[in-house]
Amino acid sequence: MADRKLQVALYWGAACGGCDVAVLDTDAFILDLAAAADLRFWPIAVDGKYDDVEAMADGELDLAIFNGAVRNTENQHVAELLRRKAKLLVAFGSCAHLGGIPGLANAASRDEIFHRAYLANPSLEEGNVVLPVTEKKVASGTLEIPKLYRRVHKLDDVVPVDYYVAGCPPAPEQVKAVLKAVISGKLPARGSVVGCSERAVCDDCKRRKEEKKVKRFYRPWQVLQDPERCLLEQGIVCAGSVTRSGCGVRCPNSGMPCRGCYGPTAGVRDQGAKFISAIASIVDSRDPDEIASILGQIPDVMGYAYRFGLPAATIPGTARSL
Amino acid sequence: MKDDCRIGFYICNCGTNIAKVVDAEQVCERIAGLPGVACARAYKYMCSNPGQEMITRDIRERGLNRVVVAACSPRMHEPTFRKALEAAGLNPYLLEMANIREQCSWVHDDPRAATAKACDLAHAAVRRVRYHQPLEKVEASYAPATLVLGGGIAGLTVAVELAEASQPVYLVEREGKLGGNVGRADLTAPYLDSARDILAEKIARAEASPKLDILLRSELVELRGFVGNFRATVRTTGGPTRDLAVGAVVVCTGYQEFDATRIERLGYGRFPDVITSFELERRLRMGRLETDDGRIPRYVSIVHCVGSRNPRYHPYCSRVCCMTALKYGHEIKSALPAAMVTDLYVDMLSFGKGGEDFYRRTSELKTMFLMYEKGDPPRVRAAEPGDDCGLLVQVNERLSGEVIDVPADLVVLMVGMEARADGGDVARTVGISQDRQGWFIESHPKLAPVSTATEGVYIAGCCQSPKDIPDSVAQARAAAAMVLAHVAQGKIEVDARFAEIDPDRCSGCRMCNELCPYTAITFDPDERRSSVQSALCKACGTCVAACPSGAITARHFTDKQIFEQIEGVLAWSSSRSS
Amino acid sequence: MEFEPIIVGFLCNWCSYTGADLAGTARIKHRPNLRTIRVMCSGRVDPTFVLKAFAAGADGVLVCGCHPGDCHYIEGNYKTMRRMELLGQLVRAYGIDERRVRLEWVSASEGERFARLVDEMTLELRQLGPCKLRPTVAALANDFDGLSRAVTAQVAASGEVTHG
Amino acid sequence: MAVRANPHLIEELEKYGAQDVVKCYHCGNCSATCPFSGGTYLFPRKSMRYLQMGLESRLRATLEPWLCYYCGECSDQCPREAEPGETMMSMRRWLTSRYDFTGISALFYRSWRAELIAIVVVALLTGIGLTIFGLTYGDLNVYDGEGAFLPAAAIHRFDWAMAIVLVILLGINCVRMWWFTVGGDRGVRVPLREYLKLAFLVPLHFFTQKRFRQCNEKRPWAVHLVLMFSYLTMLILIMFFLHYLQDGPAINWVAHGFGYAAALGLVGTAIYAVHGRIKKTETHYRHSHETDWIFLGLLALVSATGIIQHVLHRTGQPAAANVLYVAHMMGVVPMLVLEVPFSKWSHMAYRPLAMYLSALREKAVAVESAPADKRAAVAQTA
Repeated sequence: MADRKLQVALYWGAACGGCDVAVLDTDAFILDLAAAADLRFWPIAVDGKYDDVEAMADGELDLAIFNGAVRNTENQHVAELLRRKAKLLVAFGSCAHLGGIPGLANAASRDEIFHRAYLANPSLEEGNVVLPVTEKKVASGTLEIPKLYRRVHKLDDVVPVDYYVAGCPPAPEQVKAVLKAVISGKLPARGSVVGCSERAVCDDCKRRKEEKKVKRFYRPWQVLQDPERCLLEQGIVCAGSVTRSGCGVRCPNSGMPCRGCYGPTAGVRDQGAKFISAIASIVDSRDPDEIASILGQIPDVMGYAYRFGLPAATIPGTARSL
Repeated sequence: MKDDCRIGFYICNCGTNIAKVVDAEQVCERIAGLPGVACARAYKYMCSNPGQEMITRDIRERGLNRVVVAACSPRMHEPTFRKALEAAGLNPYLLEMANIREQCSWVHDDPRAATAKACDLAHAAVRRVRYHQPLEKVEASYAPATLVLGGGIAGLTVAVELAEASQPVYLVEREGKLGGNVGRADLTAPYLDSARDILAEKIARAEASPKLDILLRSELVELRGFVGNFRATVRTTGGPTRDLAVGAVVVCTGYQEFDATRIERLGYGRFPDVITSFELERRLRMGRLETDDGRIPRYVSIVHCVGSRNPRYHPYCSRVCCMTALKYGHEIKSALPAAMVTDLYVDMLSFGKGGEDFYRRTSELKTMFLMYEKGDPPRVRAAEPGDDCGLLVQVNERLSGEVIDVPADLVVLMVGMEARADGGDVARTVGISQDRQGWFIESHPKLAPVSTATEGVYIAGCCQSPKDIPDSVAQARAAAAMVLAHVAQGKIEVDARFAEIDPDRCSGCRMCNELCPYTAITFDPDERRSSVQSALCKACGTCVAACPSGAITARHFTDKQIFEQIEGVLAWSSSRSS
Repeated sequence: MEFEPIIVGFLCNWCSYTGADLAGTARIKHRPNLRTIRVMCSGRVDPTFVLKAFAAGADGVLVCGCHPGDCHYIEGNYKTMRRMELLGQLVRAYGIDERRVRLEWVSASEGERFARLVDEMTLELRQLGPCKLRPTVAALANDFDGLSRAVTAQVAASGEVTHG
Repeated sequence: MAVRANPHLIEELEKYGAQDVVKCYHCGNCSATCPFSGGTYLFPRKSMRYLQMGLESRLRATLEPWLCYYCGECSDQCPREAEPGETMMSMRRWLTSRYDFTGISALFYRSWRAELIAIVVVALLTGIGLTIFGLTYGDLNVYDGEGAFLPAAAIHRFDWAMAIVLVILLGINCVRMWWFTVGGDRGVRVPLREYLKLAFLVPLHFFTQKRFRQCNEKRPWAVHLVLMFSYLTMLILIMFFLHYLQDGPAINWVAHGFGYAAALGLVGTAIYAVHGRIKKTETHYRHSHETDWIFLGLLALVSATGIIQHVLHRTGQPAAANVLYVAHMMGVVPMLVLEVPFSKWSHMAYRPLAMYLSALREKAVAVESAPADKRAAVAQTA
């Protein structure tokens, strides 16, 4: 391995670009990476075409890092392509791992999304309605754009994935740890979430934990928080307990509740359902009406429960989207 | 799925109980085709000896390592079939039952639908059993001392029985003297023995017993530990706070009387001559049966079911009031032969030994019995000038439909029993449950009437539900016998079903800590991990459902086992199965 | 043939399962649409179980526990009450009719009530029809054009469409 | 409006012969077995209940005891041996004392001594009066015709005077009975038309006792009918044809035939009843109130003296016949003056009247409870 540079490809599917920035956020390490690896394909940073990848031999790449969810035919095509060409495929970041923020689109139907984007968008100029079509014949032939799926998928819905890197985006230290592991060849068990704890954020959170009994829920800005005490115990809806640790407790340490981007711990099948079970358990009331009114203080339960992982949920989208 | 599973499937015909509706052969055929099923058989009575032997033989000869029996409710025969597995040397927890009798053949008529349902339930059981694990029971020692809460007739009986069997007993009584509510009564129905005599004998025995430690003016403030190994903290007013090591706790905290002022129309508190049964008992004990202003009453009216059998207050029957009221008929008539007694009742419940005879004897004293409608208690008002009585009790008589004014100089309210207002504190302290009326709940209403959901904690007397002295004493002696049986063994087995926390997965979030009703979960602040004390755990699984890290496993009710069951019941029947 | 819904029931061992058994011993006939899963306490019912049942094709889920205040485990059912409340909000967000998820209290003596409950829920689900959740891991649907036609037709009615 | 309970009511009824009322626990076996119980009149259970509840005013307003003929089925069937039949009997006595405005009835029923003294006093007064009258205006040795000791015409006038007094007394009591049961009850409105239409019930029941015949046991009815007709025959003979019996020597065989038959009936039924009450042969003979014995004693005395004086007269011993005649009258007068308005014999008026009043009540109740549309229809046709 030492005589041959690592052959690496990076790709973004349905993503915001934050994951690519996270790679760049490794500062000087990126230079080490460049020294150790040939970046054969990285649309955000390196010029290249799909044809170049297709031209590679199967398994020619040592590592393909895929960030973003699978939303359309193009995403799927590239996912399958990289799977074929790479020895290791890594689902990088919440979108590839669990569906991520784009996955919240599964709360709505494709028709609704389409209507919103092209017909009811407040930024549309009146009378100027432009609708995309997937194919258009022009003089030089037929033009195509990728087809949008009914719903958003996580990467392993489409192709087998070797490793997962959690986070939105993954913490730079974690990115380094993953790349170092690949470079050094010291790889954990296949299918694992790399560079993370097996426990929840609470394990690493330094806030004081006492009795969990909640009579009222707050948005972070509605209450003066005790910086030393568990946010949830103060009624601030924090997903730290249902979220795998590894981020360095970035949000709670800065006074914001955890939002769950690292996904559930290994023992939990459904992060959102667990969120519901845990949060509801600590409501301090026995009266049905009071319970309803306390729990009614949590806006958009689905958004809280599955902010980063609706496509990974037991039911991966609403009845409208499925 | 586990590849090494060899499952034996047995479906019981239960004579024709199951087979007349469920096509057992068809179920057998379909189950036989499932992966991991090594044999599938139908038999007429699986619970019979040949049925059990069939399982035992198959385990030995065919090397089965899992068993599914589709038969009656597991509440019926799970122990039977577990024994069959044990007989063949297989861990009893490798059994799963499908309830196709009580919840299928007995409640459905359509053979097609019932067979489909039986298939689904059996399928679920087969899928579940693949993930069963052999579980071992846990053993613990049993401390000989017993803590008895309450020094009424029940508590005294438990304490005396145990102490006279040479076992140490701590009898904790909140008041300054023993006797409880029985100590407030004059005579007892139906044999008219003196309550004082009954108590005096018990108290003398208690005080004479060297093994019995009577703690008056004392209360239990904390109970830690588990069956056989409790630590009880008892605080005595003006005395020391003691830490006692006890193996069992018997709760005999009794009842409180219904507050008659709550039923305004009865006039209690408004008319001095409207008194409660306990106030009458007091007058009878003092031998002064007279009205508030010292007159001899010519008419005495007794109102039954005050607070009892009334949907607005307590829906249940307090069980002793009818007999006590009849007793008053005797006592009043013998003290004042000229007085006329009227009983205003809802139903005359004179059950039990001697009860009906006592009713007959009272009615022969020319007691007037008027029946009123449940929920429509009589109305008491002052008599009009010229009446030969002080009060008038207006009753809607149910048998005749008449509205009747009954003359009265003294109105006696048979106040019902209710759970003590602070019963919830006791329940929380010792870890037992209360029903909607606040009575403590027994393990099984018929088969385990003095045990509770917390092993090692027993209930006796009126804290469980209203009862008379014989029943309280019988329950108390039953509780004493239960305790002695365990003390004799010196050790106990704790059920293998309990929750476990994987310390490698626990995040120390403390979400579960407050959820456990038995305080079986403790948090180690240094390790920042929670753990379950298995002997205390009752396996309800509430913490398992809540654990956000997925670190708690419910032994024998794991997530995986239940997921398999969910998929199993739906795999064949769901309209959209994949 | 009439639609026969499948209901997955989670019944607590001490009250509701015993109540269901009582319906059996008393031979109180009811609809055969329920598939029961026994749990020790309704407090064991993880919301995941309910979602899992829908994902696996159930048309309804019935969770039964002891009456509030009557729990064999003192207060397990209160936790169920809270979880089912919040789960109800999620289920609504999923677009699943709330009537498909029911939390009911059935005591060990309420065999009659249990039977009535099963019949009632079965009839209600019959009227609602099958639960419209597609299998979770369905083939990736690819009917962009169909969608395009639908929306195009809608816009065509307004008469101002340009194709970019 | 609430009804006042009288807790002493059972004790009071016991003075009228009620026994074991407290044993009743309202199972209703008595009402089930009674052939008369039904419709709006459910007894003896309801009356037993009124009694146990001390509802004096309700009990006073009830007609039900009069609808009972004491066949004894209820007492036989009672699982508590509460003797409802005897209680009904005692209620009839009590009701009689309520209807009686003089209070004499209550006195007699509660004290047999008082009744006996009254009888003796009336008997003595009668004896003395008739002896003085006879000795003053006639001759002890003459029985009939001119100078007779007790001439038929005089006795006749005496009888009529007595009858008028009795009718007035009984009439007042009957009016009181009507007022207690129908007239004074505001819940019951009986149209005058019905009063007229149903008036035939009084003579019908009086003469036929047809309701009594509906009892399962027919013998008591037959015995009672014989007694009643014997008595009636005798009454008619005495009131209208006394001289046929008394005058001689020619014998009017028609009158005598009736007379002998009636005498036979009276003696026979008296012997039957005395035997029954001594041996307790039938349920209704099981319990005997003092007034029952007094009544039977008088009946036996009157029958015996009547027959003997007639025999003496016909065998030509006028003096002895006259002495026995006085003795006979000493029985007859108290029997009529005291028994008819104040004691047992008053039921000959109350029973048929009760049939009439109960029928009236039933009519009134039927109007009350008829459906509204039907009532409207009735109004329209009217």
